[in-house]
Amino acid sequence: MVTVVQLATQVGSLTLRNPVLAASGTFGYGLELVDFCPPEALGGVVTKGLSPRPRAGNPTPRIVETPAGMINSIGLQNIGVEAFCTQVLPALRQRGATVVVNVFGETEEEYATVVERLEREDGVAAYELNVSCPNVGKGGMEFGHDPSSLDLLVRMLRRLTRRPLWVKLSPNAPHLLAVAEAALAAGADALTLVNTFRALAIDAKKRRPAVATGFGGLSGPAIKPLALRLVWEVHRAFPQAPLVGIGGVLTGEDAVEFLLAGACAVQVGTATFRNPAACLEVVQQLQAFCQREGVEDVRELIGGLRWR
Amino acid sequence: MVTVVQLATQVGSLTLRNPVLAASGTFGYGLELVDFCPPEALGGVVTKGLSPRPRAGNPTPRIVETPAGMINSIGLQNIGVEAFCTQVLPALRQRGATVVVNVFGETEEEYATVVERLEREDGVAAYELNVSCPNVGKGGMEFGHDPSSLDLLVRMLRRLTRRPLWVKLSPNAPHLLAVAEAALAAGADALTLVNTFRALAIDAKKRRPAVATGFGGLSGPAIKPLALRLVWEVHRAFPQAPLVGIGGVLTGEDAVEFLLAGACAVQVGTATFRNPAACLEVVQQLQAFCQREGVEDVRELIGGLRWR
Amino acid sequence: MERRSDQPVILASRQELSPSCFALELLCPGPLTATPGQFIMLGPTAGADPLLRRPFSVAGVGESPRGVLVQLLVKEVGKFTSLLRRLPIGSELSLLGPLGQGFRLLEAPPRPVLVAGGIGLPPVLFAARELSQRGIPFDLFYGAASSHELLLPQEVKRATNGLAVFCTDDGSFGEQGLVTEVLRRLWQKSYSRILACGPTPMLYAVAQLARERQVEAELSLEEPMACGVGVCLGCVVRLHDGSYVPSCQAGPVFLASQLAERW
Amino acid sequence: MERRSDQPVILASRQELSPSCFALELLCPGPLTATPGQFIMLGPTAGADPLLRRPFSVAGVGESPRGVLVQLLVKEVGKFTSLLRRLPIGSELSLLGPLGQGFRLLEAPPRPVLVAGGIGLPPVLFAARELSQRGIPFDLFYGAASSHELLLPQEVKRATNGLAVFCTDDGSFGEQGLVTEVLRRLWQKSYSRILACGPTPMLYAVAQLARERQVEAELSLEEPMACGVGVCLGCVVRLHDGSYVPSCQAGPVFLASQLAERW
Ligand SMILES: Cc1cc2nc3c(=O)[nH]c(=O)nc-3n(C[C@H](O)[C@H](O)[C@H](O)COP(=O)(O)OP(=O)(O)OC[C@H]3O[C@@H](n4cnc5c(N)ncnc54)[C@H](O)[C@@H]3O)c2cc1C
Ligand SMILES: Cc1cc2nc3c(=O)[nH]c(=O)nc-3n(C[C@H](O)[C@H](O)[C@H](O)COP(=O)(O)OP(=O)(O)OC[C@H]3O[C@@H](n4cnc5c(N)ncnc54)[C@H](O)[C@@H]3O)c2cc1C
Ligand SMILES: Cc1cc2nc3c(=O)[nH]c(=O)nc-3n(C[C@H](O)[C@H](O)[C@H](O)COP(=O)(O)O)c2cc1C
Ligand SMILES: Cc1cc2nc3c(=O)[nH]c(=O)nc-3n(C[C@H](O)[C@H](O)[C@H](O)COP(=O)(O)O)c2cc1C
Ligand code: FES
Ligand code: FES
Repeated sequence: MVTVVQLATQVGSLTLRNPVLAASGTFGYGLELVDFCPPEALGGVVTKGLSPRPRAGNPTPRIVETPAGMINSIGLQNIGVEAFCTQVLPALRQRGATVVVNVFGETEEEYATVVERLEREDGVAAYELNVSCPNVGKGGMEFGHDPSSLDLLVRMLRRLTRRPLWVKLSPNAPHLLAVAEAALAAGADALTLVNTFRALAIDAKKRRPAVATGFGGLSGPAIKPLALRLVWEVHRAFPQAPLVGIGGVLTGEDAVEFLLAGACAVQVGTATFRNPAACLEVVQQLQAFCQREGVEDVRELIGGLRWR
Repeated sequence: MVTVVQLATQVGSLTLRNPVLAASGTFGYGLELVDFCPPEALGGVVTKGLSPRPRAGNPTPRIVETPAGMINSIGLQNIGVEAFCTQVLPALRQRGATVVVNVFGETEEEYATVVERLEREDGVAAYELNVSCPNVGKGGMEFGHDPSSLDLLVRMLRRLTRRPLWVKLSPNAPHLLAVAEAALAAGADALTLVNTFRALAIDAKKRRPAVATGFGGLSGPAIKPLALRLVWEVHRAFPQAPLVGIGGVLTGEDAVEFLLAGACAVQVGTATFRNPAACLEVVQQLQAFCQREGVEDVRELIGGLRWR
Repeated sequence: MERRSDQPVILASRQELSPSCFALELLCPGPLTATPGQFIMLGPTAGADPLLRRPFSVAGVGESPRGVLVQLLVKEVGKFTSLLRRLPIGSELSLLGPLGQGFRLLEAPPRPVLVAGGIGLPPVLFAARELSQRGIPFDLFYGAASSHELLLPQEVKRATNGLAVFCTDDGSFGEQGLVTEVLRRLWQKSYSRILACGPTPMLYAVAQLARERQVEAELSLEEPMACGVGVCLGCVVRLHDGSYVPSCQAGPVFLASQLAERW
Repeated sequence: MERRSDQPVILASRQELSPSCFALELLCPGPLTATPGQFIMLGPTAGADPLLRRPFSVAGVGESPRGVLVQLLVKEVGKFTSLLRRLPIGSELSLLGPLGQGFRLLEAPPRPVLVAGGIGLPPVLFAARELSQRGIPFDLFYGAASSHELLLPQEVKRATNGLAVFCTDDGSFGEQGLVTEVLRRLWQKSYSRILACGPTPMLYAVAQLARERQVEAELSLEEPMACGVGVCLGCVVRLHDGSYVPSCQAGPVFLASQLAERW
């Protein structure tokens, strides 16, 4: 007898048809890979980070492979919120995709501008704030490293929207739990854990950093054990907080691990680069895992890690 | 014409015949792998961490492979300083190996006991302090996370020995630069960067952490870009400080990358597990790299990264 | 002692044995000897995935014109074993061995009984071949979940110079029941030592039976291993005095009397 | 347009061409078409090392009874290319393609000249075959460091319906000098467009020459790629308006007039 697996999950008040989302910056704006992975088949798609106006991004080279991972320094190149609203969102809406818009800015006002523009559109399920951005007002310290900046930012945006606000935390924050607490206290509906790890790869022959900006962000399977650790630590500290787990998910079993560590949903990033159907396959493998293991509702897994 | 490559390097006042050491905890006490990798052919061997008395270590399972890495939770099992002095050190001395003794304790006194015992022996080239240990006196906070505990510890040991003191830093410290500064100010001769990263792997079927203690330490190629970043950051902040780079070195080119980032020498850890001759091969590949690239003295590479 | 070495080897043959298991022959250009119960560490020659080699018991060692052939029996359980199952014949792998402490065949008292469970067969089969060759009489018990998970029944039979008893949990072949229960039922007074390899619960039951019958048992344990050569301390097992020893060096074959009750 | 797809393919043949280069044929069970200048992303079917697939230009596509054969010419420079060189024939790989925007052969004006440098040969060779088949006359310049790094000279000659000029930096075969210098020397007024692939400095020189002769150049660029399908923005090149576009989608073949001077 085959178990019928309930895949739907809940991130705070938002219901997702399954717990697998495509991660920001790895799935374009949601439509680029429809022939491999229709966005409406996923729990959701998180768009490339949007800013008030288009941005050209960083000089090249921007990427380099590292052992079981990669470093990127894209520099948040994007088409800007206006182009997204007019050229992309209508088609996503029509397909019935659950769209989470990733938002960033160099000032609080920039975040606000993006959110305000999107408030005029239907078909946005949630905002995800990328707070790994240098806060120009605070001497370039990242919003996500400083609980008080983050508090201000989230409170301000909270007033602008009733849609769910997810705050995507940087694993480079010296005190992640303090940052998480600040975001939750300021009204965040969920925390996305984690963004990329600050890292360095060197071209030994050229004696130069492998990406043009020097440091970049490490992603991929290499970081999975670090991301899982952080998700579990935040889950233990804030058991009621809805978490979205991310970092190195390649397979359905990886997704299960994040759910067990306390995430209500997971995002798949770098995996899409090696396989454009990765998100879809993670959904299928997650379902197969549940069937094999007799898990009838995927939500049973959430936080189910038996610690010691 | 083949370049003759000078491989000798200097870590502070200590001269090493080449820049490649076997890392603590991955090469036993120095003699276990003589048939694959004679310790005297290396820049040095760093012993398994020694405590005043033998320790049984953690329950099993203790290890698990992760993407391009592994998590361990050995729990500092070791034979104790006395057995090392009587049963191992004489043979290492006789072979002419450069021996760096890795030392740890749960109190300052335990560190002191180990160092005092070793002061009675010839053939110890340096001490490497593993400060990723819970400080029983300070409520279990690791020595290496707290600049003031570290300051006390290093000052105390500084009074006990004229041998070089290397302090091996934990990458999990929230403020690594502050910790590095404290160690240097207290009289450390060099900093070893880095120890393992706190991490979690989950057995999805059993819904349990993959190692018995829950969290463990991540090592191997996966962490190389993170370790390189930390070495470079510390080198930029303290350009005069002798650094020993470690984290995911598999090949001679990896070693070159750490030298470029500012390390005077590198250690090879997990690589030895997949290939017991790894350290020796890294020396050979390093030499071959220098020959190919016309580097006549390996010290030319140190800190040679052209940042942007 | 056999000299351990690290050498590139060639995947020379593969034979499917069951839905989950297969036999391999590895061609070693250099010398390689091994005694039953010893193991090798096998991995890809390049690449970091998997990062670490994997331990496999030697099931047999043979000669061929092109070099030594090492036989393995492998169960597909994860990353590397599934790679081994798909790898084209002729592929290169990297082999470190022989490693560890095998069965103490030379000091074996009059009449050993051999016990294998599931993929615990390889060292037991090797021991059977060796004992037969030395003319030491023994019986052999081999259990698996069901008939199609019983590996190489003909070869097991051929290698055994006494009774070869097959058992399946579901009774689809041979005796029905766990191999340790069948062994208990058919126990002979003459059995003076048990040599066993199999899943941990089976080995616990073997140790228990040995205590009851007051014979020594030699158990081949399976702990996760990183290095295979005694330097990582990842593979330790607990002895009865509470200390931990690396099973890759002190074992993988231990006397049950040395071990803690739950090692 | 050709439909891109992701399929497992079999390494069907390998031929050594030079100390550093070799040719491969990949057998695709499913359909695959490609136009000259398009590329594929190739990787292992399992494992995380390498994690990402690698881009390779299609050198040719043929039919065989068992499926489509894709020809690649590969230079061994690192992890995956050295794996490709050692992988046993019959191994499975994973192929995503065809990808990107190739040469604009149909809109090519009267007399193109083709230029290849080093391992930039594959798309140029493919373009040559295609142009010959369509009866469009062209000349071809192909340069390499030295005679033993000149790949497939016979095939290049056969594929060319006009002049085939070979050059080597050291003069060990054909004309001596950089291919762009030789092209400049032997430039024909009739040349109405350049189609080129090779190292970046060569392409800069080609773009310069095209500006001087007031013809358009189509340049096949090589940027590091993670995804090959336009979603990572890792492979961008700069256009003359300062904007960055993904070379895997807008390229890899660009009109020189679109590009920034130092893209
Ligand atoms: C001394 C010794 C001798 C061994 N001899 C043999 C042998 O002759 N034949 C053989 O097939 N295996 C043998 N093993 C076990 C073998 O080493 C493992 O099955 C192998 O390492 C699994 O590698 P993998 O990459 O396929 O699995 P991984 O991807 O590393 O692991 C996949 C999953 O399987 C689990 N797992 C690991 N080992 C086993 C196991 N033995 N059974 C079930 N699940 C497991 C892991 O915990 C994990 O959940 C031996 C082990 C030791 C220590
Ligand atoms: C559109 C496109 C088409 C291509 N077509 C071909 C082709 O037909 N044949 C072919 O052989 N290659 C081609 N390449 C280049 C090929 O993708 C790379 O050589 C390959 O990715 C290297 O992978 P690796 O794992 O062997 O090297 P890695 O281990 O990833 O890199 C090893 C070292 O080589 C350097 N490197 C990377 N690419 C090159 C290069 N092209 N030349 C010299 N050094 C390099 C890296 O920076 C690194 O230092 C193409 C690239 C692109 C973008
Ligand atoms: C090329 C690239 C671009 C990214 N762009 C963004 C972005 O625009 N906004 C954001 O919040 N995260 C961005 N990320 C981070 C990912 O969403 C994700 O947090 C990270 O890659 C870890 O997940 P993974 O290991 O599954 O890739 C980007 C990652 C990569 C690799
Ligand atoms: C199994 C194992 C045991 C270790 N034991 C010690 C130890 O006793 N003392 C110590 O300072 N570091 C210890 N380390 C850390 C290593 O010395 C090294 O810092 C770390 O593994 C990163 O290097 P690598 O990636 O080359 O392995 C151990 C690491 C491993 C994997
Ligand atoms: S496997 Fe490393 S000590 Fe046994
Ligand atoms: S390679 Fe990813 S956008 Fe081009």
